[in-house]
Amino acid sequence: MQSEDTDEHCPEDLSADEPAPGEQPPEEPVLFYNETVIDHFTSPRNVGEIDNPDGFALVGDPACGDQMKLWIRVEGGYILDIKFKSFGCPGAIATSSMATMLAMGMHIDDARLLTDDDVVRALGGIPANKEHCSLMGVGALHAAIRDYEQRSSKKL
Amino acid sequence: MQSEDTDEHCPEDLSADEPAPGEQPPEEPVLFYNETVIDHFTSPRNVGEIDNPDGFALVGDPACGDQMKLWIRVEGGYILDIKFKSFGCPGAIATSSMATMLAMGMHIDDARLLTDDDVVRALGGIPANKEHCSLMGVGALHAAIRDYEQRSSKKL
Amino acid sequence: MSRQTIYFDHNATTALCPEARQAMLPFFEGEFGNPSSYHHLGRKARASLQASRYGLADIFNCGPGEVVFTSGGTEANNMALRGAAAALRRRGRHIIVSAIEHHSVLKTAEALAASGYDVTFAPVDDQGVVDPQRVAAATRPDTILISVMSANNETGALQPVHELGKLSRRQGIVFHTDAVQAFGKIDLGTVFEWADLVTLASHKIYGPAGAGALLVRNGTPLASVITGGHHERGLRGGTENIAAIAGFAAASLQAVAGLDEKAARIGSLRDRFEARLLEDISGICINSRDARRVHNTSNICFEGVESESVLLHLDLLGICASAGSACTTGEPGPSHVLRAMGLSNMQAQGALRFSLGRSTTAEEVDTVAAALAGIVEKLRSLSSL
Amino acid sequence: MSRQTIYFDHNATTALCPEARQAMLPFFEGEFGNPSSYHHLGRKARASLQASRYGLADIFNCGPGEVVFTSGGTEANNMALRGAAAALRRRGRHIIVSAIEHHSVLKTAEALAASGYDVTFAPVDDQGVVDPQRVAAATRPDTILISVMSANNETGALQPVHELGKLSRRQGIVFHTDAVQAFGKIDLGTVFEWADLVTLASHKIYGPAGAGALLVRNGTPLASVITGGHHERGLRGGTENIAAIAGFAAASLQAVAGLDEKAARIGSLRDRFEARLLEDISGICINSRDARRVHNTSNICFEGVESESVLLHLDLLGICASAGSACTTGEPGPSHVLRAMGLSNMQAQGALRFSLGRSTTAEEVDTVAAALAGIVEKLRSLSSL
Ligand SMILES: Cc1ncc(COP(=O)(O)O)c(C=O)c1O
Ligand SMILES: Cc1ncc(COP(=O)(O)O)c(C=O)c1O
Repeated sequence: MQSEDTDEHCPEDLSADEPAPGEQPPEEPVLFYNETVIDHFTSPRNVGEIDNPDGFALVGDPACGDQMKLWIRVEGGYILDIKFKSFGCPGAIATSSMATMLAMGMHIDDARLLTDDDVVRALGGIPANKEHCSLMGVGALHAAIRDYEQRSSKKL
Repeated sequence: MQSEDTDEHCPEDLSADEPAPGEQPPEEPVLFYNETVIDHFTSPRNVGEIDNPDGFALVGDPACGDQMKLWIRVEGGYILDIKFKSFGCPGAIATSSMATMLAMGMHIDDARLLTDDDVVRALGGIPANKEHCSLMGVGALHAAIRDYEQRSSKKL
Repeated sequence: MSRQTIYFDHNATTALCPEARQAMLPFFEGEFGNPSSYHHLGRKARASLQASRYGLADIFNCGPGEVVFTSGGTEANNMALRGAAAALRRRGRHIIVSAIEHHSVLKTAEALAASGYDVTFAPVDDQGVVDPQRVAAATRPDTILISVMSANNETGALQPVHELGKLSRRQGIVFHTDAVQAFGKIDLGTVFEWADLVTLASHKIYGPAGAGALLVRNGTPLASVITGGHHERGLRGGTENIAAIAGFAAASLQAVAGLDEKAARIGSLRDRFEARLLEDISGICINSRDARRVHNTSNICFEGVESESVLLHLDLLGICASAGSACTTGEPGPSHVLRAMGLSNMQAQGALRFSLGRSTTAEEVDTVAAALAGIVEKLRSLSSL
Repeated sequence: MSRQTIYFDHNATTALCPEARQAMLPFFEGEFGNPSSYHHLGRKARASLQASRYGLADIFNCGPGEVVFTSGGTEANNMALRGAAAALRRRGRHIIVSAIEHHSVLKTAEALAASGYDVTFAPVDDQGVVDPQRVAAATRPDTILISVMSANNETGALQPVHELGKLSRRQGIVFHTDAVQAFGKIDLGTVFEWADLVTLASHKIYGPAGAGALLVRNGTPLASVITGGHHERGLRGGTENIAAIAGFAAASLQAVAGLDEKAARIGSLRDRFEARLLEDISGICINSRDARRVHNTSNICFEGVESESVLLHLDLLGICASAGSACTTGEPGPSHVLRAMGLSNMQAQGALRFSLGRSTTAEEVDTVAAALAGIVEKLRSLSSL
């Protein structure tokens, strides 16, 4: 059943965000987010600002949804401190919190390799339609590292 | 909201066969037909045929619904016997039965004046969408009287 | 019910089975959430809806997203015909439906015809069965949709839907089947091997009224006909009736459990019923007798009597049956199904449908057969024919 | 429910009232007949259906035949727009709907626009109220239908429907109002004095899901959009969901009983709620505050916080509320209603709807207000804005 017509509403992705047939639906109604996500949402880690940071990034647009600011302090290539603030949905807050936790203490060469998947995995997964939120934490981290590198190269 | 369009489905008769607002709907679900109708349906009066009748009529078309045969014996202008047979719905059977009961013993001049309404009234009413059935009993009676008159005039 | 009721009208609707009732009751107490709501009551409702969807998907071996819940069979049939027609209107405007479809398909096809589609009504033979050759011959390059029911509601005759479905698929035509009367009577576990759209109704399978489904095979072009929020993946707007849907899912499980056994038991009662009638009453004819039929349905013409008169006599004895389909109560005139089979108006007018069910006993069968013999004799004795 | 639930989401759906539950239960036991069936079970179902119809007719001072039962509000809105548009298409193709309609009206209007109708979306002022002058100015000789809701589901703002209805009637234009959120909150006893088509939904007035109605004033041109048997006078095919309809009728009676009293009680709780919030939380704004509103709805923007984060915190405390309408859970992006009122995306994103109901207590109001103060403070403290 293929078609070139533009007026065909063709719900080919009908089962996109649902498990395959045969998989059991959850017995008990679950929270939209899992417990780890809820924990990072209600008690986000590394919230705050860093005065005179070595790197800083502002990502997102509050008018479109979420916004995040991220500060890092780097010494000898290691992220010795990292802080964030976020205006956004629970997914954005939790992934930002988890991203800072993962990056804390890392060498920036390793931190650069952190991906959205790492954050999502560390959180034990987030709902499919919330995955775009996970982009923010890692995106801000990478941007802050780039900012740090620019500042460093300027200092040289 | 008037219109000349032919494609307008205009349910102007929306409440046609329902009582006016304010009237109470029946408390208990009722039979489609009332008890008198049911009685005439289950025990129809004057069923049968008359040999050598003075008048006879066959009305209706079984292919379209109902058919009825009616025989009368007339003496001195009075209907001394009347019998019918009917293929049809409960409404047709009951109204035919009641029509023969009303006509029995009547002078044909009076019987000619019997109307569908008389039959329906005598039955205590029949459902609106069954009213066309009531036409049959009185129609057959009138036709049988006409038949009697034609035969009499030929005899003269 | 004042007297002992004998219910031989299971094709019209069925009693709620205990499993379905049990599944519904929580929603009438605390669990009243809207599945679209964010909070825990909403999630609970969403979880129930999902469980129902998976239940259906499991039965039909399809993806949960291929189950689109509706308010019933009529809506699902409208969705199938109107939705596919709208989605495919640029590709073509020709639609084929059988002449013996339920009114929810027939009238919808007529409405489409009035709005610019070209509709062919495929005939049936004297057993009430569609001839696939005739359908094949009627297809054209602009044929976009063929709709033929799996089992007829009046006669129980099974239709050659596998063949028609495969024929349609070969030609790239969407195939819809109204399986309302087939579900729970024949195995539909592989229905997507031949059909693209499948209509189901809950209240015919011992589930509650108010739920049904259109199974939509992935990739089938379908426009939404009840537009609104993003419910049912945008195909059917409206707050979901989760109570009825949960009851429907529970009833569906029961409908397919031990199907063969139930079919054999009810089928033998139906055969006993017909044998008794043939023995005791002259001038009767069993419609679709030579066709493959679902196990519970007997459609019988009684010569020389009018069906409403029989029905009323039966009703006075507490016996529930129907003349043609239940939906035709409001519609005068003989059954379009029997007429399509070539019966005369007068024959069709003497036809009655007896549809047996889970609760039917041999005793009931004998009672109804004996009652019918008496009633027919009585009516014939006063008949003018 | 594991914890004490506080339900401030009555505009999404409501708990079943005892009267509605009581009215439904018999149908889940013996009384399962199909109203179209001839026999006594069918008649019993028909009588119940008729009693429900008369019940509604009595409330709206209309004829019983003017009450057309549907599966819910969305279907009734589709029936109104699609049905009137189809019936009147030869007279004209122009339709006016307000920009703040529920999606079941808006998306349907968009579908009509895609199929050849011309749709004007009437704007609202900063209080979320339609300006009748703007609507009057938008009418044309070929305008066939105007649809404006009685009360908005998100803000509670009442719309000038009397005026718009009378304007429409003077010009021979069919006027439809979606009264889903108005029924049980304002008096609609004389609705046919100004409207031709009126949408109602059972599950918003403490009735069951699965029932709704379109009130169709006699003589209003309307094509059937769910075709089938002769149910609902040919306007809506499908075996009637008599259980849900009986529950709907029972709930409707409760909805209008002591209306003023209930409105006063719930209204004063709503006012207390808003006063508490204004006192305890800075940077908030009550949407449609200067409009006439239904008594139970508060729509509030919290500056600098994102609504889902507030909702989740509330949910973790067992408090049920919503962001925009429940139906928008599946739909990302800020509320079309608040955007139409001129709020920025960011403002709209911080909006929450609290809808109170019969069960609401002053204690609950205080609990939710206090919870909100804490949540907003917490979220603002980690905000990057
Ligand atoms: C104003 C309004 N109209 C229509 C609807 C749709 O009603 P239903 O959910 O019964 O389809 C709703 C509720 O969702 C509503 O609030
Ligand atoms: C074959 C068939 N299709 C469709 C329907 C309609 O289903 P519903 O009454 O649920 O609308 C029925 C029953 O009335 C039926 O027998």
